[in-house]
Amino acid sequence: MSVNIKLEFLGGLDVIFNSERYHKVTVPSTNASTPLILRDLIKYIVDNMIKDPKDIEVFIENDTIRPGILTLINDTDWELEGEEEYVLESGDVISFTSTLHGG
Amino acid sequence: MSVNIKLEFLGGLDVIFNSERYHKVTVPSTNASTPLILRDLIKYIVDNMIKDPKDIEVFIENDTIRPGILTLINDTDWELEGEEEYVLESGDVISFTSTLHGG
Amino acid sequence: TFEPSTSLTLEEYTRYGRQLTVSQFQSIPGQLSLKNSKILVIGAGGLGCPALLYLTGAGVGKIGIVDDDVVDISNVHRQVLHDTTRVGWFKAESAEWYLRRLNPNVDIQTYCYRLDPLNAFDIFQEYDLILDCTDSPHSRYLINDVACLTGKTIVSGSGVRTEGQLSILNFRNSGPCYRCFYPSPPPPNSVTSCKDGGVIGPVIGLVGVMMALEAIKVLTGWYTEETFKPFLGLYSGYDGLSQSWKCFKMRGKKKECIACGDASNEGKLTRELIQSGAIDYEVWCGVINYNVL
Amino acid sequence: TFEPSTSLTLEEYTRYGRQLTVSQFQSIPGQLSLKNSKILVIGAGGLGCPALLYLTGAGVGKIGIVDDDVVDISNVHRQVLHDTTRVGWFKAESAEWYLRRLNPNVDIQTYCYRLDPLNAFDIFQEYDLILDCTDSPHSRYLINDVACLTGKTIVSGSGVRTEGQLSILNFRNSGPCYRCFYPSPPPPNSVTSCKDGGVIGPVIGLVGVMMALEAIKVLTGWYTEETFKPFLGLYSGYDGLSQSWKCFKMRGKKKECIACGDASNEGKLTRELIQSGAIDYEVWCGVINYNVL
Ligand SMILES: [Zn+2]
Ligand SMILES: [Zn+2]
Repeated sequence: MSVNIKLEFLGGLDVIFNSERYHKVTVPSTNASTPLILRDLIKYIVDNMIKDPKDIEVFIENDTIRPGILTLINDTDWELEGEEEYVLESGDVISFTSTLHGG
Repeated sequence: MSVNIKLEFLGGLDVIFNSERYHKVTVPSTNASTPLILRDLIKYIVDNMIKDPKDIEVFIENDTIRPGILTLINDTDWELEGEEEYVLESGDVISFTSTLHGG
Repeated sequence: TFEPSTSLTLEEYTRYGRQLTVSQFQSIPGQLSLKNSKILVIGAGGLGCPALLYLTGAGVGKIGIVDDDVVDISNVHRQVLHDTTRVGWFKAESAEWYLRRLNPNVDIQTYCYRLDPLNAFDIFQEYDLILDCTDSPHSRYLINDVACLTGKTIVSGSGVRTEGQLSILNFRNSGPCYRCFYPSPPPPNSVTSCKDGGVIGPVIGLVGVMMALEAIKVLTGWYTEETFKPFLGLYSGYDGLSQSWKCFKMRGKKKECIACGDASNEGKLTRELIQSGAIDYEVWCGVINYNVL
Repeated sequence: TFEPSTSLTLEEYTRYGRQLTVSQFQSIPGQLSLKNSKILVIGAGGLGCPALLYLTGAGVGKIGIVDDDVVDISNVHRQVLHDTTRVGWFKAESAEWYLRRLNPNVDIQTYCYRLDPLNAFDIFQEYDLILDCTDSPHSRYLINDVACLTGKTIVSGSGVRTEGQLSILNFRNSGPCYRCFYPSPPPPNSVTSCKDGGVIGPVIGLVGVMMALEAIKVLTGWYTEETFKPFLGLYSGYDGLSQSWKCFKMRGKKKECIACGDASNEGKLTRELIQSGAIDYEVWCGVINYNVL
C-alpha cells in the first residue's frame, strides 16, 4: 500500500529540491506484502526528486544519508525510531536538515 | 459522542488553570443527536477546569470569551472557523491566548 | 530632507555585503529599499533596543525614535542599547548616542516626549513604517488608529515574563489592524506590564529582534499584497524541550472596523475625532467617550 | 580570584528586579547562581554579540571572551556590539569596551587569540559553561572535545543565510555531545560559512539571544538531569506565515562516542591525544589522523 508523506528539507538542503522546503509525496508500494520503510523513502527521493545527479552526493554517502544531515521522524531523531527500518505511516512528517556551522 | 481535545492556555492564561499551559480533555456528549460545538467546550472549561469562581471573569465576559483573549482552532483564528458554532472533532487543538502589552 | 538614492557607495557595498548576498533580502534593490526608507520606532525599551540595533545595522535610511522616558538602572538588564553610564538620559537620546556610532549612514531623529493624539499625526506622516515597541494597551490603540488614518503598516511586538507576541498590522492598508483583532479593549485590571509582571531580558529581546526582521521583510518587499497573510506569533521562552513559537493564521480586515474599515461605518474614526479628545486612550484604552462629543 | 557570593547588593536588587520577579528565573537563588557563574563565550561575532549583551545585562559573574579576529566594517550590520568607531579593534576588546559600560558588576576577561588544542584545556577549566558562537565545523569539534574532557556543558548555536540552529550539548556530562549527533564530520566542500553564504543580521541575532536564554536556564538550574531532554532547535527567518521554529527531540548520549562515551572505547579521546596533534581540527574537522600517533 502506498503512503502519503510530508517531507521537509531544512538548513539549506532545499537547494537541491527546487528551493522548496516542504513537499508532499505519495510513495508507491513496491511489494504488497512488505510495508514501506524509511529506506524506501530515501530511495524514492533519490530516484524521483533529485533532478541533478551531481546533487545526489549532497544527500547520500555510502548508501545512506550523508554525515552532517540529521533525519527526523515526526519531530524526533531517527535514531530513536529505528532509522532506515522505520515503518512509514501515511501522515508522517520526515525532516532532513543539514547542519549549519556559521556564526 | 464525546470528543478528545487538546487545550492550550497561552499568554499567561495558564495561571487560572493550575499554571499548566497544555491540557488534554474529553468533552462528554450532551445529546446524542447534536454534535459538540466550541460553545460546549467553553462551558465545559468553565464548569470543570476553573477551580476558583473568581477566575471565571478572567476568561468569560457576557457569556463569551473575554475581550483581549484570542481563540484559535488548529492554529487558525476562530473567526475563520465559525467561532462558537465550530463543530469539534477529536484531535482538535484549541488555543486561548491572552494579549500581552508589555514592551 | 531625504533624497531617494539609486545607488550604493563602496562603503555601503562593503558594510552590507553579507546581507546583500542572501537571496530573500532581494540583493541591491533590497538594500536600496532600506536606504530609502523611513521608520518610526515608538518605545526605546526592551523591544525597541534590539529592534533599533539590527535596523540601524542593516542600513535603514532614517529612523525616528519616540520615547519620553529616561534610562533607569532597572532597565539595563534587558534594554541593552542603554548602559549604566547613561542612566538618567532620555532613552531616545541614549539610543541615538550608540546608534550613530554603530552606523553613521543612518539619519536618527529623536522625539523625547510622549506620543499623543495631538502630535502623532504629524510625526507619522514623516515615516513609511511604524514599529510599536510600547508597553501599554492605550498606546497600542493610539498607534493603531493614527497608523490606519495615515496609511502606515505597523510591526507590532509585545512581551511580559517569559512570553511574547508578534504581528504585522494594517499591512499596506489592506491587512487587519489592532482593532480588527481586539475590537473591545481588555478590562483595565487584566493588564500586566513589565513593571508589574517582570520580564526575562532575552525573551523580550528575541521579540524585538523578530520585529527587526519583519520590518526588513516589509521594507524590502518580501511581503506583497498577494503573499502577505495576517498572522499572530506567540513565543514562549520556557516551553516544550526548550523554547516554543507558534504562528497562528488570523482573520482579515473587518469591514465594520472603526479604525481601518469602510469609511461609511458609524463611529468611524477620523483625525478630527481623535484630536478632539473624544477617545480616551489613557484610561479606557481607546474607547470612544461620546460624552465629550 | 572569584569568591562565591551569598547575597545581593541593593544596586543588584534594583538592577535585576524585573527578571528576579519572574518565577521561572528562580528568584534570588537564580540571581545568585548567575552572579557566582563563570561562562566562556567563544566567538564575539553574529552569535556572540547578542549573547554577550544579554548575559552581561543579566548579571553573570564572570564572562570570558575568546576571539582572535578584529572588527571589520562588513561585520557591523549583524555584530551590533561592535561599532564603526572600533573597526580594527580585537573583537574581544571591542566587546569588553561596551560590556563594561553596560554592567560594571561583571568581570570580563578577554582572550585575543585563537582557541587551539594546546590552550583550550587551561582556559576551559576556569569556566562553568561554554557558549559555542564560532563559525566553522573544526572549532565546533575542538570545543566539543575539550568540553567533554573538562566536564563542561555547551550551549551551541549556529546560523547562515536565513536559518539557525540551537542545542545544549554534553549537559552536565550526561547529555549527548556534538560527536554523538555528528560522529563523522561533513565533507569539506559541503560547509558554507557566513562569509560565503551571507547572513541576515536579525536571523543570526535571534539565535544568539536564544543562546543567552538557554545559558540562563542552565545556570539558574531550570534544567536538571531529570528534566533536561536533548533537543535540536531549527529556526527559519523566512518561512510559513512569517518565521518558524521547530524543536526536535534528539538521541541521548552514545556509549560508543569517542568524546563523551565510555572510557573503555577504542580511540577514546584524551587530553594527551588532542594536545599531541593527532586530531587534525583545522583540515579534517576533528578526524583522528592515526599516522601521527
Ligand atoms: Zn481594523
Ligand atoms: Zn558524545
